[in-house]
Amino acid sequence: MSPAAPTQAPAPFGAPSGPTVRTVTDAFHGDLLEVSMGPQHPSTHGVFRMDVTLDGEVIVKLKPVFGYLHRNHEKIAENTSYLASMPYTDRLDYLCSMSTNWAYALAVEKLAGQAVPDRAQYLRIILAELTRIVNHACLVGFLFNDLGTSFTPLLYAFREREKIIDLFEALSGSRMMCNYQRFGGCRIDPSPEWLAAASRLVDNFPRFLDEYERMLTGNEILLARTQGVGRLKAANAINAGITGPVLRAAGVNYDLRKVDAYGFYSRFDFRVPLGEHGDTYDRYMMRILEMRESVKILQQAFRDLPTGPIMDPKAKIRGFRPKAGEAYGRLESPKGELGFYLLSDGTPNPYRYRVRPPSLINLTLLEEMCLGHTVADAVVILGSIDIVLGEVDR
Amino acid sequence: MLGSGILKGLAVTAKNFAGSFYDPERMATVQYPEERAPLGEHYRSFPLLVCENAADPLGTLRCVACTICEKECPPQCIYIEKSKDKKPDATGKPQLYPVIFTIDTAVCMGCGICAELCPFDSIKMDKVFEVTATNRFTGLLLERDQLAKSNAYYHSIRPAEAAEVDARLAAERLAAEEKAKAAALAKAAAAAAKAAAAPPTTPPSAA
Amino acid sequence: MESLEQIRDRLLARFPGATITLVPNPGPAAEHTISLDNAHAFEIARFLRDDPALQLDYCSNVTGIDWPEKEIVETKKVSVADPAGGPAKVVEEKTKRIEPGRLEAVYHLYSMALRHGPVIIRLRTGNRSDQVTVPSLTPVWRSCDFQEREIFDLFGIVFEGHPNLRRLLMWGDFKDHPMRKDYVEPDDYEWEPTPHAEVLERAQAHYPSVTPGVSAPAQVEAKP
Amino acid sequence: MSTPAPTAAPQPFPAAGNISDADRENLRRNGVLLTSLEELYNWGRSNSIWPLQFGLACCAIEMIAAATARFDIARFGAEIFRPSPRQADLMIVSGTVTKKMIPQVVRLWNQMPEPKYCIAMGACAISGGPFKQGYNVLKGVDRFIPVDIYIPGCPPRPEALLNGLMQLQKKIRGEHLTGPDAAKHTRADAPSEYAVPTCGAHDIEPTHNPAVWTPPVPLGRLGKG
Repeated sequence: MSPAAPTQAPAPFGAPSGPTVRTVTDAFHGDLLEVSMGPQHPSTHGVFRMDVTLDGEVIVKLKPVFGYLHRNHEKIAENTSYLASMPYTDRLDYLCSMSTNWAYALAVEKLAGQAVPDRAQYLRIILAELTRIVNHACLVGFLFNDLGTSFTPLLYAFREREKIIDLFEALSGSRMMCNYQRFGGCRIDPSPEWLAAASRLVDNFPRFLDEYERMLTGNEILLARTQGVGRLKAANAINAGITGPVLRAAGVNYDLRKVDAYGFYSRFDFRVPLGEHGDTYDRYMMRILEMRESVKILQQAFRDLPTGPIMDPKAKIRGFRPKAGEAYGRLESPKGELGFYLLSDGTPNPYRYRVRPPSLINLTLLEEMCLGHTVADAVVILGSIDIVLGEVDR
Repeated sequence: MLGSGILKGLAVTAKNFAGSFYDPERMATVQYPEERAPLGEHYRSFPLLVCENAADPLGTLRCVACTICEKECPPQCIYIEKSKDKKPDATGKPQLYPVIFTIDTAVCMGCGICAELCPFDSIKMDKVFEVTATNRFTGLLLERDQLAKSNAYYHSIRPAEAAEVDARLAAERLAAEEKAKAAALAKAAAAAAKAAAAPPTTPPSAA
Repeated sequence: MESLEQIRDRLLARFPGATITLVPNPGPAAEHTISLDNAHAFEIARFLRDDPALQLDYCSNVTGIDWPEKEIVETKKVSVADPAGGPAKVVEEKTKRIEPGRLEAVYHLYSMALRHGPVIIRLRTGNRSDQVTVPSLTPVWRSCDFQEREIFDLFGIVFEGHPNLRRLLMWGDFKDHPMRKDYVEPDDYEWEPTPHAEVLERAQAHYPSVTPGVSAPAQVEAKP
Repeated sequence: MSTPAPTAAPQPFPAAGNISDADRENLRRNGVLLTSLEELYNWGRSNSIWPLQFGLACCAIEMIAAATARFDIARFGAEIFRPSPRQADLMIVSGTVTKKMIPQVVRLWNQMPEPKYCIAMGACAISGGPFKQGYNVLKGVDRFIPVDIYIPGCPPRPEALLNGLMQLQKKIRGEHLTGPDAAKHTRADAPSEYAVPTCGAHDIEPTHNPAVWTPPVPLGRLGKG
């Protein structure tokens, strides 16, 4: 499918979209009701807050409010060395620390012009794809929580997550905060037993996916609650900078693994699943299909994993000082395009350190997607966008 | 048929429920306080300080108070005060030692960078994670003597890594000893040569 | 994709009177940037988006950068004729100049249709205090919406034409711009068990009565 | 189990409201059910702690993991995460508390009915943790609400959370309903609600609640400088 023509003019910003705000108030129609959902709300995935204006149960206005988890990641990173920021990147998107690690390492390697050995490149792909599986499996669980199932799909997802998290722990020493990538390679070389266990897990994973899909995909409640809900048009999505599965669900073929072919992704044979309608159901299916593609990538990676060093011998761990300059490194994290913009002035600390958070920018069109739907649907739409507050607010 | 999807899903759940009685795949729960999942070799919680001799932990710390970890610690949770004097370490070489070595586990994020960067293989990551306290300042602040753990303990938590470290340290010590020996020999030889080359003011029989 | 020079030349031909300069990137990444003047930036951005050869339909990243005023000392070697008639001496002459501070917004543009990029453009403010306005590119790329709000919040650049310019991350009553280099944090960590130089200084200010170097819970317990 | 020295002269029954711990223990051992009500009550409370469904950051994921099949917090009777503070007994502060968030956290705490307990889970909740250098990060939730159990780690393993929960259960079992050392929630004069800070022009106001927290005692480190 070709990407949508961008010359298609997107809707002018600020123009009214969705149902017009009703002004009539009579005996049957009360006033509009303003509700603040969050920051403590069981379904807003953390401390996200939406100020919604309701006409009965229908949303006529929605304003996201951020900053309840603004932890000053960028400021702290500018006051510390390049290496010391690596464990902080774990805490950005705390479900996918391996991908965030890689994105940061990628940007720093670009900034310093550093090479990465082949084995490390393969390991990075293995870990990033495992992370994608963890993230998508958990996201589907959370999405069903938002749909009103009490915890069951999440229990299945976390059962699988625990297996992968155990692998991460065995390799890097921590369940969630891996701190595994270094500039110019990886920290610890996996043992053959680890690789065998990981490979076995990946081979068994489609069985879990089949079970998961049998349980969920045909479910009539899911279909009724998600099909046609929260539609996103391709042209609007591109203009709003939406990336990742949310963009691809709208039918735009833009996956950085194919476009930039960073790492060694050009050596792998995989498809980029695309949606048609851009609704919540497509976004759900996109996650399921991407997990299947990730399994394919992982099987190829385990087959082709070369031997050799995992660190560039010229890499410097302590006293790392890139030359003055700037670089923007980006990769396809499970949430979308995760980028790091680094500006070096030749000192050990970055002069400017900026994270381009996919979760935040994917929320740009939340209001448009939710207008005209009920509050319950807004919760589901938010769940299908897949945000992690650590990354939204940083 | 409407509802067939739900029924299919319920069948999966029912199968899982039945399976949870006999299928080890589906018996996921670890009965925590009684049984524990094994921790991997690389698992890390909080830092510890390795000492050579468990009988005299503070006298045989490997730490020489170089303060690299203090500087590199991302959340700045380490505080070290260097000694003014030198004390012999486990090998007898006079070294500086930390008078105060404090780690605030209330701040520590367990990233392991201190252990990664320590050039003396002194600071390592522990595996004890069951720490609770009722006071943030007295319960979670680890002082030097609480941090000092014997090398045997280090071996017990990370056998492979500790063996590697020991082998490396032994090799380094051996090399240092040989170097010292060689230096002593060279010095003696030089002295002898000097003595030989010295103008024969002393009678040759003295040489 | 055309080179940055070609893009600049086309822009100059299309927008006579605009100031468009290339900013080289000395690092290995070699991502050079185009600096635009504020008067034409909006039109140029729209042109970049709609131009069929570029089609930069996707603005990925917007970054604010703070450049405080800094003193630059330049050393020049000048040969000075010896008044006594001898050979000319080479003397190092130091000139000081003050580079005025400014704020900068950097936009990373890509094309999803043609799959190329990035073209990086920079917008600069006049100074850091009263001329902090640059045109907002949110009407061109909706993705700048939250990012420009964040820059307004943390750096204090005012984006003219932004439809909803409010603080994004900090609360509404907050007055400072914390990502600026000269921002001073509120003093709220009086003492830490693992104090470092800066914290220690503050702690000394907070506890002037404690005698230095004495392990003295008693000293403080005696205090009310 | 043998009771110590049963042949000793019968002890006089202590006056009401004047029963020491040792007396109480002695009575319990002799089968007097006077104190059993308290114990029964504490036993019931400690095994049905309902936490508030309140996730702040990274630690919340480990909190969810503790509720899933592998760790199964339901074995400790604490699996019912209540979305409303009015129905919750325990607040697990799981993650970084920012200055923008602290008014809401204190408000939630105030809305919880007594008896209520607080677990500070993870380095950020205890002290600001790795983010303590941030301008928008509160350096410890104990500056505004009283914390019963601190669990360090970043994030603590789910087992560590379970361990912390067990410590809390132990604490609850040891609480008294009457007497001079009675639990806080039984005393009418003990505060149950705390002042909510406001977000000011440069910082939150006040920076800490003096009724809950006093700046700590420096351990004589001020000499280095």
